[in-house]
Formats: sequence, C-alpha cells, structure tokens
Amino acid sequence: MSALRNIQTTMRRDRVFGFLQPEPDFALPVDTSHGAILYVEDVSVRFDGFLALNRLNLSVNEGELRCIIGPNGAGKTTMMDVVTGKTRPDTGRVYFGQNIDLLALDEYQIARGGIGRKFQKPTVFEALTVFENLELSMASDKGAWSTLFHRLTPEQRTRIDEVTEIIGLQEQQGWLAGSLSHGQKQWLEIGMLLMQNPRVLLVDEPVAGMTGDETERTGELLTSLAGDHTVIVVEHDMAFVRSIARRVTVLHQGSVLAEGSMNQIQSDPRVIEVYLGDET
Amino acid sequence: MLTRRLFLSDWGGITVLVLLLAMVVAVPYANLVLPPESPWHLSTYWVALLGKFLAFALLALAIDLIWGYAGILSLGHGAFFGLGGYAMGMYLTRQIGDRGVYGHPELPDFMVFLSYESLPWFWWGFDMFWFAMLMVVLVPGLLALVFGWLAFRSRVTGVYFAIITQALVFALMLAFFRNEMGFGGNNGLTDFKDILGFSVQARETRVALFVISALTLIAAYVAARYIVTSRFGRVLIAVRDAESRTRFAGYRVEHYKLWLFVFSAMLAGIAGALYVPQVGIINPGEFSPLRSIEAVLWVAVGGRGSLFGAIIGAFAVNGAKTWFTAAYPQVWLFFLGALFVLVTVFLPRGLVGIFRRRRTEGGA
Amino acid sequence: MTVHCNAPPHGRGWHSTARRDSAPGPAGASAPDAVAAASTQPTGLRRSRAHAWFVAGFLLLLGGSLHAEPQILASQPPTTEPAMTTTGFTIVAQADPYASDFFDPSLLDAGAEARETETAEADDDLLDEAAYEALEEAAPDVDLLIQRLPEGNFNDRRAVAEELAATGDPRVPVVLGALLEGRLLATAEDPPRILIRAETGRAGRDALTGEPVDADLIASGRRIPVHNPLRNALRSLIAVSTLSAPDPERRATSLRRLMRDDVSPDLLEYLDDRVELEDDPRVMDLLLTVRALARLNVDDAQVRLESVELLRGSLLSEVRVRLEATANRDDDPEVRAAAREALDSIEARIRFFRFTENLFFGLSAGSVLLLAAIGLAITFGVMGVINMAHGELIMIGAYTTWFIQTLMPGALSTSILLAIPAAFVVAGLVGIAMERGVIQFLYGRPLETLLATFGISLILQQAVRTLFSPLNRPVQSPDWLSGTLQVNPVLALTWSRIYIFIFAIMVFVALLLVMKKTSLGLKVRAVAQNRPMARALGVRTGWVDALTFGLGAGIAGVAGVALSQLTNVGPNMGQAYIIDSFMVVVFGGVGNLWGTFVGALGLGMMTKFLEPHTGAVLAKILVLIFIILFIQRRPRGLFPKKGRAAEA
Amino acid sequence: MTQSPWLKSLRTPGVALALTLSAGAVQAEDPIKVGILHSLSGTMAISETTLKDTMLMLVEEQNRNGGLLGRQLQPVVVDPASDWPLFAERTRQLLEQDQVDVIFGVWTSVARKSVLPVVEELNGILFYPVQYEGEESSRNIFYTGAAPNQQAIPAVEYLMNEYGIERWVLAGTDYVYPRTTNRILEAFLKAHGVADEDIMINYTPFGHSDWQSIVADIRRFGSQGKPTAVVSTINGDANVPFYRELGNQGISAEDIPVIAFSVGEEELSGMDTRPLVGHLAAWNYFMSVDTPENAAFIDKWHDFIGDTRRVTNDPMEAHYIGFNMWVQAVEAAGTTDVDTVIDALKGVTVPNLTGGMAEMLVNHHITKPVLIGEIQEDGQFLVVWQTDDLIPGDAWSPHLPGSRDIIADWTPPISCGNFNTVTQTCSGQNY
Repeated sequence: MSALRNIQTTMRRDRVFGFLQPEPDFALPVDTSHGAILYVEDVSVRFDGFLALNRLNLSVNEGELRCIIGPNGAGKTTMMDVVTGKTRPDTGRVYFGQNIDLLALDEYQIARGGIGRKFQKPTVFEALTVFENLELSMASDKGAWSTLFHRLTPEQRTRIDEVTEIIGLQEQQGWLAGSLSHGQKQWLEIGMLLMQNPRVLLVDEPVAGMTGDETERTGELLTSLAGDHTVIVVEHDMAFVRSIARRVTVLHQGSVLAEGSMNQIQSDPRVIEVYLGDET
Repeated sequence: MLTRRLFLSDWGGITVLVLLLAMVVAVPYANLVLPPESPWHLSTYWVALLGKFLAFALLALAIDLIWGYAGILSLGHGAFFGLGGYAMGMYLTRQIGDRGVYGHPELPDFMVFLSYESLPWFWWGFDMFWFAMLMVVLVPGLLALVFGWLAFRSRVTGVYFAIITQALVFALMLAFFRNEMGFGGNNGLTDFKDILGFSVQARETRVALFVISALTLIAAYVAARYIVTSRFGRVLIAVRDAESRTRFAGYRVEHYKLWLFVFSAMLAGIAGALYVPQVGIINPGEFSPLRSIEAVLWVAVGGRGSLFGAIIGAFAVNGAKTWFTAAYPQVWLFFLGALFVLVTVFLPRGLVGIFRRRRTEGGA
Repeated sequence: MTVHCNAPPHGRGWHSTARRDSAPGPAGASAPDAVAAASTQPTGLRRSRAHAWFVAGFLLLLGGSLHAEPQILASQPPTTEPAMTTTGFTIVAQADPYASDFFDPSLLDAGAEARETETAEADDDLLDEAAYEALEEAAPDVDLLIQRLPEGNFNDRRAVAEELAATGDPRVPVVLGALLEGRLLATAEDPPRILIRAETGRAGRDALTGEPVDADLIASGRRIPVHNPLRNALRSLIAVSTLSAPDPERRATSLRRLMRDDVSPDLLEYLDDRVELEDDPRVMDLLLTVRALARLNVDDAQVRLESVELLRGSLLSEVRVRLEATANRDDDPEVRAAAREALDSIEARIRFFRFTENLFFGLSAGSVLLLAAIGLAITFGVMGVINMAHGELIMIGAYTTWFIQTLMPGALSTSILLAIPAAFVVAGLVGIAMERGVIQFLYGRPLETLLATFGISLILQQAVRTLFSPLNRPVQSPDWLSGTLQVNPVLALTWSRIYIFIFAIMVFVALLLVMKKTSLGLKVRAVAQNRPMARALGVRTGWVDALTFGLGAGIAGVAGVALSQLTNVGPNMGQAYIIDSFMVVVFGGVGNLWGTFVGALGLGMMTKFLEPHTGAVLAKILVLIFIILFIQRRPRGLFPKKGRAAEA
Repeated sequence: MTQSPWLKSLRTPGVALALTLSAGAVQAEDPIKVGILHSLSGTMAISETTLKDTMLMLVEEQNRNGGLLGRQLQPVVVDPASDWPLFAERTRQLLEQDQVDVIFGVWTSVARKSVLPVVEELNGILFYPVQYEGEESSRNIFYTGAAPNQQAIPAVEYLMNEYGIERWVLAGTDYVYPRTTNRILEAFLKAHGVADEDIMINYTPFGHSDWQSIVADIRRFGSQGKPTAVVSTINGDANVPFYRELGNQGISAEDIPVIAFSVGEEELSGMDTRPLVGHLAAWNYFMSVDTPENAAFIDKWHDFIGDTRRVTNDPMEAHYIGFNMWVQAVEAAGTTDVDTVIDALKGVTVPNLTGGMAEMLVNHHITKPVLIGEIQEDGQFLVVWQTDDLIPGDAWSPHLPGSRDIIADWTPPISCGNFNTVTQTCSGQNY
C-alpha cells in the first residue's frame, strides 16, 4: 500500500522533476486470482458542480464481455476516462486486477499495461496510412529512442497483415486513414486496439454509424475477442447489445442502477422507468 | 535502403539539396576565382548575404521540425538562436585577445570600461573553440530540456505554449540588455578579429563560412528527414493530429515532444553560431519576440510540414526583405504584414502547398 | 475658510496663545504640512473638495490600518484640535484623532481656497496700486536700478535684484514679482521703459510710475529672461516682503521659502509680530513652524527645547533636516536627545507611509495592466482568438485621443472625456473589420489567428507611421489629471494614477455587467461554450463574434485613452503592452474576467514590491519567470475553467 | 592555429583586389556618390529620418552650387531598418556594390559598433553625427557629434557653479552611452569632492514607462536639505513618462532641475512640453541660437522640407558641419580617394551654426561650443549658459581608469586610434 502511495506521489503530474525517477516501463503483472480484472470502487467525478460519476462501483471479470448502457450523461464515457487515466477522480479507487492501482499511472502506462480504448468518435491518425496506423499501435517498445531507430521485423509485418485482414481493410492498407469511410475508421480503430493486444478492451459505441451487416460483423468480432480478452462495450443500440451481451450494467446519474442479464435488466422496473421508458 | 526511405517522393527536398550543393560549388568560384570585372563575379556582399540566409534557413528548418511535425508552435526559437550566437560570439570575442582598444590581455573592451577586475566564470573556456562549439549546442539544448520538460510534463500545449515561449524569449532579451549580465548589454559582442586564426574579414574566410553553413544545412536537412521518416516521425504526426489517441496507444507523448524540442533547439543554436561570424555582431536584438515570430512566418510561407518548404520560405522572405528595405523602406512592413495575413488565410500550406498534391493535414 | 476670516478677535488670541505654550498635538503639527503641501500644489488645492469622498475613503483605510502600528500610536498623544472642528470634516477627524497625521482635513477647504486664489489676482492689482501710492517721493536711484534689470546676463540681473531688495522701496516686491513670473518687459529704446504685464489681459502698467499703459506698448516690450537660479533668488528676496501679503496663499508661499533658506535669527522679532497679526490658522501653524526653526539657532537651550517639542509632529523635510542637524550638532545634550527622539518618532511614521506609497504604486501599475489586458480577456479569453494586434488597438485609442485634442484645442477636459467613447467606437470598428476581414476564416485555428493578427499589427503600425509621421504625438493632460493629492509631505498620490485606477475599475465593472446582464453577454457566452448549439438556437454567431471582438477591441481603445495620459503616443506604443497583457490573461486564467482582474493587480503589486530591491529590469524578468513557472504548475491559470471541454 | 596553404595563397591577391576596388572608383568622371545610412523604418526611424532629409538637402544645395570637383553629387539612400546587423550589411552594400565615396549616417552606438569593422575592412569614410560615449577612434570614422567632455562634463560644471548643486542623481537608460557617461561623471564628481552618498545612479530599460517608484526615490533623495539635480541620459520614448511623473509628483525645475543629453527640439516636438518647462538640456546647438548662419540654415530646411513647423536640432548641425568638412577636404585634395581625403580632413575648419568655427582634430573628433538651454513652453530652448571658447572633443576620457593613458592621433608618427602613452603601444589596429 505504502509502496503504491510512493508511486502515486512520484507520478503526480505536477511533480516537476519527476523525470529524474527511472521510467517504470513494464507490462503490468496483473494478479487476477480472484477472477476480477477491473475494480471501480466508490469513484466520484465532479466537473464544476455537475456530478459526472457518483460513488460508482463496478467490477468486471477476466474474459468477460460486459455491456454498459445508460442514457446520455449517465457517466459512461467519464467512467472510461477514469479507467484509462484521462480523468482523475475526486474520490474512489480503480484497480487493475487486485494489485495495480490505475489511479497511480499515466495514460501511456495504463495502455502499455494492457488496457486498450476505442473512442466514441472514431479517432485514427488521418495523416498516416492504414498500415502506419496499425504499426504505431503495435505492442512493442514505444520509447522515444527505440522508435527513432526502429525497423519492422517480418513477424511484425505478418501480424499487421493479419489484423488488416481481420478488419477487412486489405486493399485500403496503403491509403491515408483520413480517406476511409466512417465505418472503416471504426474498424481501423478496433484493429489498432487489437494490435496493442490488451487484456481489457474498452469499446465506446463501436457500431455508431455502421450499416446492418457491418454491425453484425463487429458483434461477431467482439464476441470472438471475449474470452482471452476482457471486453467492455458502451453502446446505445439496444438491438446490438441484446445480440452480444451476456451481462449488462445500467448506469444512471453516475452510478450503477442495475446489473444482470439482458432479460433481468429489461424486466427491471427502475430501468424501464429511467431508460427503456424513454425508448418506447 | 536508407537513402530510398529518406528521399522517396521528396522531390522538393532533392531539388533544394541539389541547389544548395550547386551553391557550394558556384559561390566560391564566382567570388574568389572570377575577376571582379567579369559579369559572373559575385561580390563578398552577396556571399555574406547568402551565408546569412543559410543560417536563417537552418533556423526555419528547426522550427518546421517541431511546428510542422509535432504541432508545437514556439514563438521563442530566437532564444536558442541567440544563445547559440552568443556562445560563438563569446569565442570570437576571446579571440580578440589583447587587440581590443584597451589592449587588455584577457578582458573584452566592454568589461574594461565597466571596470571588471577579472573574467566572469561563465566566460571561462570560451577561448577554446571546441568548448565554444559544445556550448553552442549544449546551452540551447539544456534550456530547451528544462523548459520543454516543465511545459510538456504539465501538458502546456498550443496557444499557451506559444505564449510562454514568447515570455521566455522576452525575458532573455531584457536580461541580455542589462549590462550587469556581462554580455555587453545592448551593444552585444562585435568587432571580431579572427576565427581559428583566419581573419573573419578575409574573403576566403567568408566563403569558407558560407560553405560550412551550406553543408551544415544539408546535413541538418538529412538528419531531420531521417527523423520524420522514422517511426518516431510517424508518432509525431500521430501526436500532432490526435494527441490523446497516441497516449492511449501507449506512447509517452511528452517524451517525444521533449526530445524533438531539444533537437530543434540545438539546430537553432547552430544556426545562431553560423550567423554571428557572417554578420559580425550578436546583440540582444536577436531575442526580440518580433524576430522569433518572423522566423515562424518563413516556415508558414514556405509551407509547414515539409522540411524543404522551410528553407524555401527563409530564402523567399529574407530575399524580399533585403530587396524591399533597399528599394521601398516604407512598404516593407505593409508587405510583411500582408504576407502574414494572406499566407495564414489563403495559403495554409505555404508556397509548397501550391505544388504538392493535397494531403489532409489537421492540427495547428 | 471664511469662518476663520471673520472669527472673533479673542478667538484668534486664544488660538495663538494656545499654540505658543502648549505642545501641539499631531493636528497642529501637520497643519503646516498641509499648507506646505497646499502652497506647493495649488492645483491639488483647487481640486481637493471635489475629491473629498475619495480622500475620506483613503483616510479611513489608512486610519484603519494605522492602529496596527503600535509605535506610531505611542508617539501620538490623542488630542482634539480646535483647528480640526473648523475644517468641515469633523466626522472623520473625531472618528480618528490621528487622522491628521496622514491627511490634513483642511485640504478639503480647497474649494473655498480656490475661490480666494481666483480673486487673488484682483487683490494683487490692488496691492500693486498700494505699492505705488506708498511711494511718497521719487527715488531716482531705484528707478535707475530697475532700468538696469534688462542688461547683462542672469548673474548681473541677480545682482541688481539684490540691490533693489536692499533699498526697501515699496515697488520692489511688485517689480521683482513680475520679473519672477516673466511679466516684466523692457522696450527697445534707451534707457528702456520697464513695463509690467497684468496677470490677466493684455494691458499693463509702467514699472516705475505705476500708471497703466496700453496693450500695444506691452506687446512691443521684450520679456526680461529669467532662469531657475534667478527665480530661486527672487523668491527669497521677495519672501520677507510678501509675509504681509493680504492673500494667505502668498503668505504661506513666502513662509515655505523662508523655511527653505534657513531663517536668520535677526528675523525673529518680525516673525513674532507676524504671529500676533496672523489670523489664518493654517498660515499660523506654518508661521509657528518657521519661527521654531529660527529659534533652533538661539542661545537659550530652553527655547530650543520648546521648538524641538513643537516640531516633533511635523513631516516636512525641512524640519527633518534641521532636527537632524540639531540632533548632531546642538551643544546641549538634552536638546540633542529631544531632537533625536523627535526624529525617531517621525521616521517611524514615514516608514509606514513608504509602505502605503508602495501599495499605491502597485495598485496603479496593476490598474494599467488591467486596462491593457481586459480587452484581451474578451478576445482571447472568451473567443479564443490570439489577438497580437491588441496593442495596436490600444495605440489607435491613444491616437484618437490626440486627434480629438487637436480638433478642440483649449477644451482639454472635454476632449479627454469625448475621447473615451470615440476611442471605443474607432477601435471597436477596426476590431470588427479585423474580425470580418480575417479572423472569421480562422476560428478553431488559434495559432493561425496569432500569426494573422500579428501581421495586422505590423500593418497598423506602419499605417500610423505613414499617416502621421513616425514621431510621437503630444497628448496633453488637463489640470485635474496632473499634480498630486498631497496627503502629507511624505505621502503624495498623483491624480492621474488615482483616476486611472478608478477608471480601470469602472471599465471592469461595466464589462462584467455587459457579460453577465445583457443579452449580448448571454449570447457571447453561449457561442463561446457551444457554437453549433447556439447557432441551432438561432443565435447569429457570425454577428455575435463580430460584436464580441468589437467589444474587446473597443475596450483596448479606451485603455489607449488612459495610457495616453501616462506615456508616449507613438507607433510603437502598442508593442510595449502586448506581452504583459497576455501574461496577465494567461496568469489569471483564460475565459475568466475575475482572473484577469486579480492577475493584473497581483502582477502590478509584485513588480512594484520587487522593484525597490531588484531594480526595474530585474523585477520585470523575475515576474516573467514566475509566470512561466506558474503556468507549468497550473496550466490553466489562477481560475481555470474545468469540465470535459477544458480537458480535451 | 596553422592555416591551410591554399588559404594563404588566396589571401594576398584577395587583399590586393580589395584595394584596387576602392581605387578604381576614382578615375571615372561619373558622379561622386554620397552614401546615406539612416534607419527609415523601425524604432529609430523617429530620429534618423530627419537626418536623411538633412543630407539630401545639403547634397542638393551643393549640386546647385556646381557640385564638387566639377562633378555632381549623387546621394545613395539605404534603410538599415533599425536592425543592427543590417547596418553592417548595408554598409558593405554601399561600399562594395554602390562604391560610394563617403557615408553619412548611423545613430545608435550599437549600430556604429556593428558598422565599424566593415568601414575599416573596406576602407571607407563614415561621418557619425550623434553625441556618443567616446572611448573610440577609428581611422575611417569622423565623429561630428559631442564626446562626453563636450556635453556631460560642462553641463555638470554649470550646475555646480550656477545652481550650487551638491547631490546628484545620474539616471539613464541601460545601454553603453549612459553607462559610460555616468561612469565618467561619477569619477568627475568624486574628483570634485562629492561624497558617495550624494550620488544616486539608476538605470532603466528602453522605453521604461512606469516611473512612479524611481521618481519617488528621486524626490526623497532631493529632500535632504542639499540642492539636488538629475543628470538624465534617459533615451527616447522613456522621457515622456519620466517628465510627466516628475510634473505629477510636483517636482519643479526649481526644486530639482533635470539636465538631459538626449532631449532636443525634435524629441520635444513629440511631447506635451508643459511638464518639462524650466528643465535643462545640454547640446552644442539649439534652434533658438540667434546667428545669421543658423537663420539661413533654418530657412533652407523649411524650404526643403516644405513645413515651417519642422524644427532643427543638434545632430542636423553635426551633419551640416561634417558635410562641409568633407567637401572642403575633397576640394583641397582634388580627389575623392579615401586615403587622400582622410589625410586632408585633419585640421579642416568650417563655420558651425552657433557663430564659431569647428575644426577636425587629429583624433577625428571636432571642436564644439557647449550650450545649456532651459526648455520653454513652445518646445524651444532659452540659452542660459554657453562656454566662452570651443572645446576639443576627447576620444578617450581621462576620467576612466581604462582609458586614462590612451590617446588618439591619426598623424604620424603615432597614426593610431588608441595609443597607450605609457606602454607606447598602439593596440587593436594590428590586422
């Protein structure tokens, strides 16, 4: 615990001469002996006045495919920001496995440590080609010096080609990402996620703006990923959620409203009132 | 293989390099070998002028590297340019030795009449060329390292970064204006005698300096090319276009920015060092915010994000400046101002942008 | 004032006796200070009543803070002064018996004072008449002397003047007074006719005979030149003779003069007579001080001791100097000790006033920063436009001031007041033009706006150079904007600074109201927060942008009006402020007017409190470095905007 | 450092070539070229534009009177844009490209320092018209402005004698001219028995605008019973706020007179003069000086510039003197060849505008009268004092430890700008 405190203090952003500390550049040894890979405990986030997360509690098991739903402003994205280290919560704790305090780490460490994230609005590096996008995301030494003199190994090439195939952008591999269609960008970003081969994937609205069969393929992809990866999907599209979800968590006003199988959720009166109610 | 990577589809760059090499050959010939009456003779005035442009081009290159590829706009690169220049100036001043007007064996003239007893510690070692050259890169590099670390670590970006770099260069200007600083105050350092034993006045030395500047510029260009075509370079573009995405891809963005910033600062320092012996004076004027912003304009005019564009821009704008201030002094500022406006509004990608095939480039 | 003039004689008698043998309290002591201040600062006087409210506020502020200064309290036995109650400022005076230490209420009678000085000229002419009537028979030698005044150089003139003064001829004070004020003329013929031009009008009188002469003759006369040393000499020469002038103002002035060139003891009897006759309490206080100073030279140690006692409260520099001398050189140890002790008590108070002064300097420096930066807080803070031409908008405001002044010479005050709205409109229009012409194409590309506006700034500068020469433009300040509020001899606050401080606050409040209360402000904030949404709600965003930018620019123009009263009006003036302004806004926190307010005053204070220790340049550098480091720690300034928008 | 042989071999012809260049200009019967090197843009344009016009006026007049050596004069105007390195570049352009026979120009010290090596290298002639800090004498530069002993020292003496000043504030902008001048004055004052605590020295940055604290200090410093004066070497834009603050804080010229070395008619025309009235300035020329030469000069100026409100000032007179000296020297030498003219210039005597004669001394400085004027409401000066005879300019101040034994004498046998009379050596010139 005290060790963690130390890390926490040394990594504080306002620590000016932190760079004198050796950079803790490690693939995090995650301890998931109790099955759970992600704990969110009592997390609250407040943006001047407005309470985005209100004592949120959430726990996701390894290899699980978890869907998180909830009306706008329920705090879905904020939750992801907290987990990936973009937003520092005012209170609460976030653990990766039992042993790693994510609040003590920076984004890049969390990412290297095995938590990948896909944004709500697809963000790819538009001035780079599809190939380069995937190459950059690839799990490898990402220190400044090594990238300067980096050469691609054949294995890495084949890995990139595999992923390109998975996301079905073979013929676009040489294109600038900026010239892809919306759906293709979504796929590319998922592909970049795969290149990182993370333990946990946080996927924010993967099928927004996708055609029917694109949506279907995405669903298949995500389900296939679940198992050796843990997948957390935030989605509005109830049909999609129904099609893939095993376990669903409903957020409302920054805290968990209900959790369970899709059927339980749909039958839950509170959920119907605050959420499904709106839809019908 | 490497050369392929460096120059593939960089026709502009190749052209510029060829031109530079041509100058390296032609200028010495035209100045030293051809007799003055020959129509092709190039007077020393032009040699010095072109040499100055080369130094500016190097500065522009340094700015383009961070602005064009990492989206970091520094309005304070004059600081590094000036520091490099002062390091060189201090060396040249020490070379004067006892030939100063007061004939003091060690102290520069301005120290004699400000009645210094002995040489201040920060002047030690500058009588040695290698030490001075080391300082030319170290001092700007160090400043960039500390400043950059502070800034990038706390994610000071875009506009804020631009403004505090401006504050930095402004502070330096005020500081160097102070005579207590021991750098000659407003007068700066001047009346240099020789460099490495060659008289700085001699035409051969000037030509030599010109050649060295040109070669340095070429080397710097190749190095910069290497960086931007490496994976490092692609990370930079990623940072420029989608910084937080890059973070989530596991990159420590601030490190990339920092190292690039330091490298760029060092290039600027070298540019300053080449500039000083050719113009024969270094003074706090180099730190004036106007200078730094003007340098940014060179890059904007040439075309940001294409290294050779910066070189073209530097030559174009300074050429225009030389011509205007000689022909129509009053018009010059109007022209310069208009240039700023027009380029930013109508020509976001500069002269190069006209020729190059359209590429989607975001960022600032 | 008038109260005193027709006060009953016994009252007067009591008054003076009360003075003579009771050690006066602070009020008594500081009254001469006030007169001193007043007489050196006629404009300050003329203004004072109008500013009573401000002074009162300032006084209460000081009074409040003073109680924190024990040694000062100790040095001041509380006392109620008869003088106090006559001042028309009774409330405050009684509210704080030490009030008069830092502020003399009698200043507030300046209104009346002013009326007197206006009538004074009339009195003068009467006085002159009197002088010539007092002249029984012709004094040819004196006439010759007067006619020799034009000859030779300044030193010859001085010699003649001294001879004249020695004659004791009644005309001499009049003639020398005229010479002093440059109203003494000499005609070309030989021997020259010496003429006196009246203070008002173009007519005058003959200096020898006193009979009036016509304007043409006056016009033909050449002014007899005087320079500073001669002026000084003349003042001393006529000082004694004007001790009996009807106008208390003149009496005070001459007493000041006597105080300067230390009084010779042989003048003592005359001073004693004056004390008997003096009816103006403030002149009386001054008179007593002068006499006390004179008495420091007498042989009787007891008398010297008394004088020291009487002088202890005074802050006048002359008094301090003399006390210093006494403390060091007086042969009686008791007197020396008393003088030293008096000095220490004075010094203690002066230290406090130094601090107050610094505080004021800081505030006023801050208010200038505030004025310069506040327009930027709109364009940069609210709209995110990096307007590098901000400084040039300030310059435009200043030039507008100059232009209006040249349009209406003579009407200084009105021209300044007119300039405020005018500058707002002109600069505002330029701003709108900039926004429509260039900036609107650059939203969302802040760094491009930076470059473009920088270009505009260059164009504006050069435009000014070509339109009205590269030379600076002379902008004059009306009387009420120059001079000082002489709180007491050691604490003088310059009016221009005071006004600019108040003005800055007013502008700030006005802007605050516009942003918070008006529909424009609402729309501005709406657009700033969510452009597309605002547009969807039917806000004409383009129009709002233009107006907002215009507003920011206009305020910059108004700042220009204020700055034209402090510094150069020239093509380069803008550049002096641009960087500081940005520092203030960034330091205070972008998009937060209060941040700008606190930032400006804070930085102003910091600079001014550093300056005494580090010097001007280093202070500025340190402040810059401080800001740079501060931004590292708090990238969003003092009062950051939080929220997801800000995070991204 | 050993030089590579090819450089050695190249150097000698190089130098020879440079010499033939400057000589080559003389033969042809084309017009004589007069280079004018004054900033027409940037911050210094304020002061320098006027001098450019002055030169054009003088050249035009000379041409009207039949030119020089039967040849017309052709002015070559360039703009160094207040940019110090650019000054050096433009000088090179004038001497190498345009091959001018003489250059008139430069205002600031730093610009002169930047030009100096070029003029010496290319062996040109530069007439420098502005009062400066001294401590310099170049074979190729002629200093027609005042040296410190022709402005600062007499001014201080005047204040000592006429005003009986005992306490001194030396206030200046932080650059070389005020620094040097104040060091000289400090030494001078101490030599005259002024105690340390009676001297207050203060430096401010260029364009300093917030004078509150400093003026308050001056007020306190002046209220210690001893007569006090301010000797101001404050430069350009900083003056307006300075005098304003003085006026506002109620410091009159009678209490604490300020004597300035950089405030002249031109500067005053851009100020609200009221706060300055009664304060002093020391120059070698005032527009208000009442001599026929001056009257004629002012008329010429007004005709040329077409605006009777324009003023004349000291640097303009310096150019007037310098130009006439050069013309005389060229006529005497019968050629514009630089070396001949430089020799011919020594001892040349021409009338100045204040009724005296200015002589070019062997140290390339000239003799000048010193005038002290009180500022009047109309922005003119009332001359209150004037040296009885002309004062020769000192290149090296005897009051500075560094330059006490240095003299400048450009006549044989010394022929050196900084000759150390103790060591009998001439330093700095050996290249």
